[in-house]
Amino acid sequence: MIEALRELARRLLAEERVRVVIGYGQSSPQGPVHPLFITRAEDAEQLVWNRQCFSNLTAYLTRKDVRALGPAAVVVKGCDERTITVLEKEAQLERERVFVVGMVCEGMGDPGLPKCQVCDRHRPRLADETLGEAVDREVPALERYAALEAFLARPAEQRMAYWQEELARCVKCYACRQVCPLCYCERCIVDKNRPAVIDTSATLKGNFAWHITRAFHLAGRCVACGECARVCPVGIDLTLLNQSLARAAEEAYGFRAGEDPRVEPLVGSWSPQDREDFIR
Amino acid sequence: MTAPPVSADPATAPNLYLPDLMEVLEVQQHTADTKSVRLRFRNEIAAKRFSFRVGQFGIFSAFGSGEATFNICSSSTWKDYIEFCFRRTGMVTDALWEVDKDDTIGFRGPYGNGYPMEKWRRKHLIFLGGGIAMPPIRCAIWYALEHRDEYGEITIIYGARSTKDLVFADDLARWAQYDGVQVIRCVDPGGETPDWDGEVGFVPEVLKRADVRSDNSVALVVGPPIMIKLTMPLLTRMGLVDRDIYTSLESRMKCGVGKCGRCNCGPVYLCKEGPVFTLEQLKALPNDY
Amino acid sequence: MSQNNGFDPKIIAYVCNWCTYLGADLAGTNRLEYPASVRIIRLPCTGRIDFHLIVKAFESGADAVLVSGCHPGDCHYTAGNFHARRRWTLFRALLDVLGIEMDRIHFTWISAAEGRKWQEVVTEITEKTKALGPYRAYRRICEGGA
Amino acid sequence: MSHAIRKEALRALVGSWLAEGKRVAGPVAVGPGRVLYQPLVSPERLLLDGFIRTVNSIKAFVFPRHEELYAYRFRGRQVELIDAPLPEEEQIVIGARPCDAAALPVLDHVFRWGTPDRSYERRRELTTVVTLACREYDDHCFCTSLDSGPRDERGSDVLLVEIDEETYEVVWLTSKGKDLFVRHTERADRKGTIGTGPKRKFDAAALERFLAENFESPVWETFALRCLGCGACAYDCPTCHCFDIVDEGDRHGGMRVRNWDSCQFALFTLHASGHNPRTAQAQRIRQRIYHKFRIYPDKFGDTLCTGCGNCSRGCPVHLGIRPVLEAISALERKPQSAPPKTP
Amino acid sequence: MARIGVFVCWCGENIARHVDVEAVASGAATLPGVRTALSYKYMCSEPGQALIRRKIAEEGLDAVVVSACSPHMHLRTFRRAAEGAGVNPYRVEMANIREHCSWVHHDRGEATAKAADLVRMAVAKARLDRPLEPICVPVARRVMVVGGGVAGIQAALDVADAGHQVVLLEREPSIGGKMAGLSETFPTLDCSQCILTPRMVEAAQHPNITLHTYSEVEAVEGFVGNFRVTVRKRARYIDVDRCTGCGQCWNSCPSKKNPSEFDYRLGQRTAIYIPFPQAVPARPVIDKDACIKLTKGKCGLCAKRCEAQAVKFDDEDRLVVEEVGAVVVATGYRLYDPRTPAAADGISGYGEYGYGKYADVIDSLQFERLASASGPTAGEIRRPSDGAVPKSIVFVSCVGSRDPAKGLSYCSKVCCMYNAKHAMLYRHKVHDGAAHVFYMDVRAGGKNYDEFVRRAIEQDGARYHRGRVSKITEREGKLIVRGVDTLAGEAITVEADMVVLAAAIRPAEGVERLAQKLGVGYDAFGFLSESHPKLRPVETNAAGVFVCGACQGPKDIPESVAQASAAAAKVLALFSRDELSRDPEIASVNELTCAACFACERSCPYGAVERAELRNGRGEFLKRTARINPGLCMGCGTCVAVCPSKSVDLDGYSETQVYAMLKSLT
Repeated sequence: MIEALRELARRLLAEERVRVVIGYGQSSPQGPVHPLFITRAEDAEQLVWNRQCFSNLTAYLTRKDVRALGPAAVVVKGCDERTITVLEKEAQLERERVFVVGMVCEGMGDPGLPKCQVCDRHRPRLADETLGEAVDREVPALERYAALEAFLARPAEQRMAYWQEELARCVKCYACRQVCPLCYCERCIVDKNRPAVIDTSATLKGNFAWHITRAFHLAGRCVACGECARVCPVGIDLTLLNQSLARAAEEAYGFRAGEDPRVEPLVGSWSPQDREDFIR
Repeated sequence: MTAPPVSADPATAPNLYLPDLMEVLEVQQHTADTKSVRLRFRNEIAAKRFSFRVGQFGIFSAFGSGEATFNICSSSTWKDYIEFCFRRTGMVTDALWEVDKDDTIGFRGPYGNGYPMEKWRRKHLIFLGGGIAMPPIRCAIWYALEHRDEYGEITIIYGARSTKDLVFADDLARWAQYDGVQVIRCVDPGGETPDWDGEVGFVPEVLKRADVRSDNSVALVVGPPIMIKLTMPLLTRMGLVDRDIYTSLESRMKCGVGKCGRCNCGPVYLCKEGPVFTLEQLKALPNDY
Repeated sequence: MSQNNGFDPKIIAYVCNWCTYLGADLAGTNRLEYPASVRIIRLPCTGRIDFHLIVKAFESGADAVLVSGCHPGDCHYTAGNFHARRRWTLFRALLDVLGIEMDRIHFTWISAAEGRKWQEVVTEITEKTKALGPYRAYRRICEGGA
Repeated sequence: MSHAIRKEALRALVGSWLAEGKRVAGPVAVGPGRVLYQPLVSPERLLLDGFIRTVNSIKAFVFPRHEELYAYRFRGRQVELIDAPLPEEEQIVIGARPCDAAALPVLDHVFRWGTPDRSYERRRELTTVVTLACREYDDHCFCTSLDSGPRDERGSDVLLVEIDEETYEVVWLTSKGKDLFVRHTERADRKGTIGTGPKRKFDAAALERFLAENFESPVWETFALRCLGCGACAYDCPTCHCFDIVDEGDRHGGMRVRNWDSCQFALFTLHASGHNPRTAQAQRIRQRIYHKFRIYPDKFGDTLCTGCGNCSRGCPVHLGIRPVLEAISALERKPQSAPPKTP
Repeated sequence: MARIGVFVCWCGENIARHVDVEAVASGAATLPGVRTALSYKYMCSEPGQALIRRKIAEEGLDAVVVSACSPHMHLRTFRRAAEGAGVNPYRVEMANIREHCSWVHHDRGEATAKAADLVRMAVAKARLDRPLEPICVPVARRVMVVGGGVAGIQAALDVADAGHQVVLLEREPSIGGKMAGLSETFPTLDCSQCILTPRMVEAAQHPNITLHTYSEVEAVEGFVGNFRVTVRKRARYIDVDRCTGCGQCWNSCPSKKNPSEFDYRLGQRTAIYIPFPQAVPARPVIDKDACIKLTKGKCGLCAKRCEAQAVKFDDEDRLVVEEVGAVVVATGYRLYDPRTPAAADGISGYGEYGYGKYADVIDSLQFERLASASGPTAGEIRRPSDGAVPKSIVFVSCVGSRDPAKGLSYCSKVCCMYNAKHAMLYRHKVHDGAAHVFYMDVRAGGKNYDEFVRRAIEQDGARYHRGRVSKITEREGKLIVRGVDTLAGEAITVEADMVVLAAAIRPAEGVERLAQKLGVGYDAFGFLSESHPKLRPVETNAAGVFVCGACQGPKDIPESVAQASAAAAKVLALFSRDELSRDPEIASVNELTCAACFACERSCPYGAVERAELRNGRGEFLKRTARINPGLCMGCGTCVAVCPSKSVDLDGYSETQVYAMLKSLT
């Protein structure tokens, strides 16, 4: 599989179908795996593929300096590829300028990440070329949201207490934002100050406002790649927030972000039949 | 080895960031988006303690919105008030735009090195300014005019995008009244009006055209990066040496006292070792400002 | 729950200009009395009301928030309230997981003809909020510091 | 002969400090494999081994991420200023890593440069740092490459060095530190010993040479594509100290506060005019390296880095300083060769 | 610094009784930006307005806050007053301390405190009001009337006679609408076609009217004064310009057994046909599903017979764009379908009446055709099943109407009248026939209406039973109608040869889609919403779009015609202006920070967001951005809410203003 990947990268670069291949690299065999940008065919052997390839590389597709390189190929896992659909819907990339290399994935990490436990996209579906063989396991929605369910089982006061303790640790390093493939705004709303929408201070107030905003801006968009939580230096489990929205979208509108390129984005579309049991 | 003993006793040391409260004496609007404000210390003692060198800057507070850095554009010889000039570009300047006579704003400073007016004595002075960069020149001009006999001929070339963008137009007129002072106002091509009696063209061109005395001269050039870039070589060609060509750098600053790391540029912290540099020093700086 | 009678709740109401605002006007015209707890912020349409406004309301010390606009189909701008409805559905899920007290956030459709409903709604949420007491949890967040 | 303390005795001592109402902070596990310096509520939560390094640093205890500078009240058209109260509470940081403690004297330079920063000074006075010499290290550690090491004493008031499973040697370095421990240690005939720490990863001298010439160099581009431009490296760093000043308040008044900031953010240097001297991530990475390894040393004689490796450890894409410095010293070893084409 | 004047109104006792207006004023005087604050008995009175104007002059005010009644009441008044004194009208705010305060809070302390808050909020907002200028847009003096029924025809003729161009759109092959199919009309019993046909012809021949039959609205762009309506002209398979309407084609068409839409399936027509003899235009269409040539490829007789060679089997739908300044919607109604099960829209039927099951249970429009001289039975009342003359007919009122259980709660308004008419017509034609009418109430409001009903009962012997029909079954060719007579308080059963259901009136098929295209609101039943039920009955909330006839609610002919003329009058008023000024409180994009995700575009109800490119002075491409078309934006602000980077803002309700108002409450 890894050889196939390197071969494909070589080909794409040699045939000048793309100018850069965004993949995974590793400085030393036991060292951590990190994003890697291959611009010369002969460097393709630096690419790696193993259970440490956590990053969702599609985050780089919208970056100015990466775009400047020209057409790109990006290595994606089943969970990552959905962002491409969303980005396309939101006019952030021209699908034809991106060559999507899908990697069949048995799960990342050892033991696999929580998201991998309930993964139903071991094999990418939207890729231009997919490497590896595996079958998908349909995961019932309930199972996908088991962690959320468990959390929601706690009484509201406890949930509030939990977040007060967790968010108290947030230092506003914005790793969650920077790593998110769908946080592509040129000027993040938290940096807006005429008027200031969110306190920039890493206080509970500012942190609640920030994390509510970050999560809600992903409503109907988040594809649950889980990068925001993975990279949080102080270990705040942001996936709970994202999931609450994802589940609401699935429950209320049968919508899963990035799932179907033909479906219009959730926010910004509507139906007269939309539920409103909470509106008096 | 452990840390050296603390230099000052924090118990008695003043709070670096605590501003003085200033009373707004007067607000003057210059263009659609620039105003200058005249301030007086509300606290007598602070007023007496205070002194500054032209070219230094202050950090001004609109309480509730924050602080912003501006050059003190009045002359250090004017004792009972200071002035600063700002363009409306952000949250703080939005708030400053709202201030009116008798309102209160905060002031910290003076900060920075300022102009070596003593070193400039007995020299001809060339002031070149563009747009909103007039204030940092204005303070020096007034200083020089207040010590008229200590300085040689004075040439002032000030350019703005259009006639509507000239700040301190009234000062320009008054300066022209002084002996040995040449004031050349110019606007970018297209920025003139039918009744415009100044020059038309960019500052560097106008400088080329103008008859400016360049022997035994120092020049102060303040303006947008592009203008500085184009003007400096002309001055060199006119025979000025790098250490006689001065400029004042704009920078994003927060603390003003060399701590917040914001204004760091290569080896220097602009807030403490700047903002005034000679071309000589500028050439030594990395291109990071 | 205690009937904190000493406490008069601060309730921010974001209402649309064409239905609920006029509904409240009608309540006035008909002299329908209700508690003086609500402060209305008039916006053109519920479509304009974003989640930040709800957060901001709590940040500015609101004990409850009311969001109200035209009934589905009646929107002055045809679809603003449909857009809003979808966002609210999602936003409530987020607030719920955060443990925000959901009975401090109220959504209603009140038409220009429903002065009585406006009266009922305001009276009801005022009582409810009184019963709940001040929104201490969010105050704590705002004063929590770092 | 040396002073020693048994581990459970140490824990008990911590308990007694807490009982006295002292503010005590130390490493605490906040999640799987994630340890942070946190205020301690009970001695049991204190974590002394089983991890390489905390994610954050102890700088937060002398330079909080959010700090009131003073308050203001509106009085009609007048304003009343209320100076922020000076910190009063003594605090003890226990189980600090040497690379954390060593950062404090380095930070002193800038906070004392010219006019001293009052609250910083005060907190420094009130803080006693009890450091635990490192027995373990990982790929990210590079203290030894910066003439520091697993038992660097800089910035510590007390240094604990493990003698065996049960005991630490207690080396007090300041009277403050001695006072804390003097009546609680026992005599021991053995001294604590630890290894030499991580192998040198680059040559500081070579780095110096490189920085002298290469402000403009393709090497800065090398990692720019990968860098996401977040502030994790700066906020996890024991020496990064950039800050922002903002107002927070309502219509009656409010506070002027200072918050941590990072030179890695695109807007960090954005001027009011719209001009931004550092528009590219490469320039921002360069600035961080220069500030730490050239500007700061030139000004204050100390490198603004203790080799803790946190910037790499906490980096979403495992970047941070070390890979950059390694790349540089690789260049220096064979100066003529071009930097690696592929980032 | 803003220079704001605050003017607190007593409204006589209305406000002053419960609010300490003096306290409110003196409190306001201390607010930042306020230069003067005073109270007065009646601010809206001429002296009150004069006071405002004087203070503006004296204090050099640049913004005004009037603390009085609802802005819906007097904002215009005070804007005009302030403008008169040189203050930009969009820098005038109102604090509603009457409707929202003094009238609803009677505790003086509380009311005063709230009033003070409301004023503080208004001042905070006024400080940040930008001076705005109304947006001026030209008016295309050309109207499109959608729907060629009697209402549409009337509106079209009125506008056309006034000298303006009209585009008349009709979905069916001929104009005329429902009225063309009616027999006689109440209360005068004059022949429907006799009065309508001349108007149809007049419309068709009017030099100012362009007729699009067999056509529908495909898409609508633009805004009041400047609509671009794309019309889909369905394939007719006939070259209308060549066709002379001679009739050779339909007389020769072999496919004859197609149910006639015009006769509501009671009659038959050929595959190439005109819906009815007086159709306008008198040009046939080919039913492509019935035509043998189009289905099987054979035949083509009509083409052979057509001397004008007007038949073209390769015809296709065509899209034409009409540019108009206003649109009149007159799409009329359809009848409620009394069948079960429930339709998609949740409107269920009356299975127990056997409509669709028993051939002789028909609806009222079908009966109109039976009674019409041009109908399938040439005006003789014969029942569909066997063509026999029914000896007794039961007319059932309120089938669907006034029955929330079936999903329709409203009264269809015209049924009572036409039931009486039907009973009458039947008795006139079948003298020995028995006419039974089951009714809930008889609603005969209107000139000569009640008299008409009484005539039916008293002179023509219609038998009225007050009560609902519970069930209709069939036994030996007879319909057994079971019901109750609530007056007699007994169950009654009538043996009938035919049953006529007065099915409820519902808006025409697909009117919701049209409404969405036009940006017009509609109620739960699909009837279009007027701007104001009393004062703006033919206007809608979409500027430049007007409604008339049954699309707005059940109506009879005179009402529809009256409303049509009203709509025409509104159109003419609009056309009397060279340009329109529109409210400038609209959205705008900060193009530098816009991330070009176009969430705004997706959520804009008016398609006012455009995808644009930002270029520098030298025309070099900088970035993509969203841009608001000020002509289209109606200022709802939905874009502001969905913009993740808050790069869109809305004048008059800007982010800064809303936050400032919140802050003013801290």
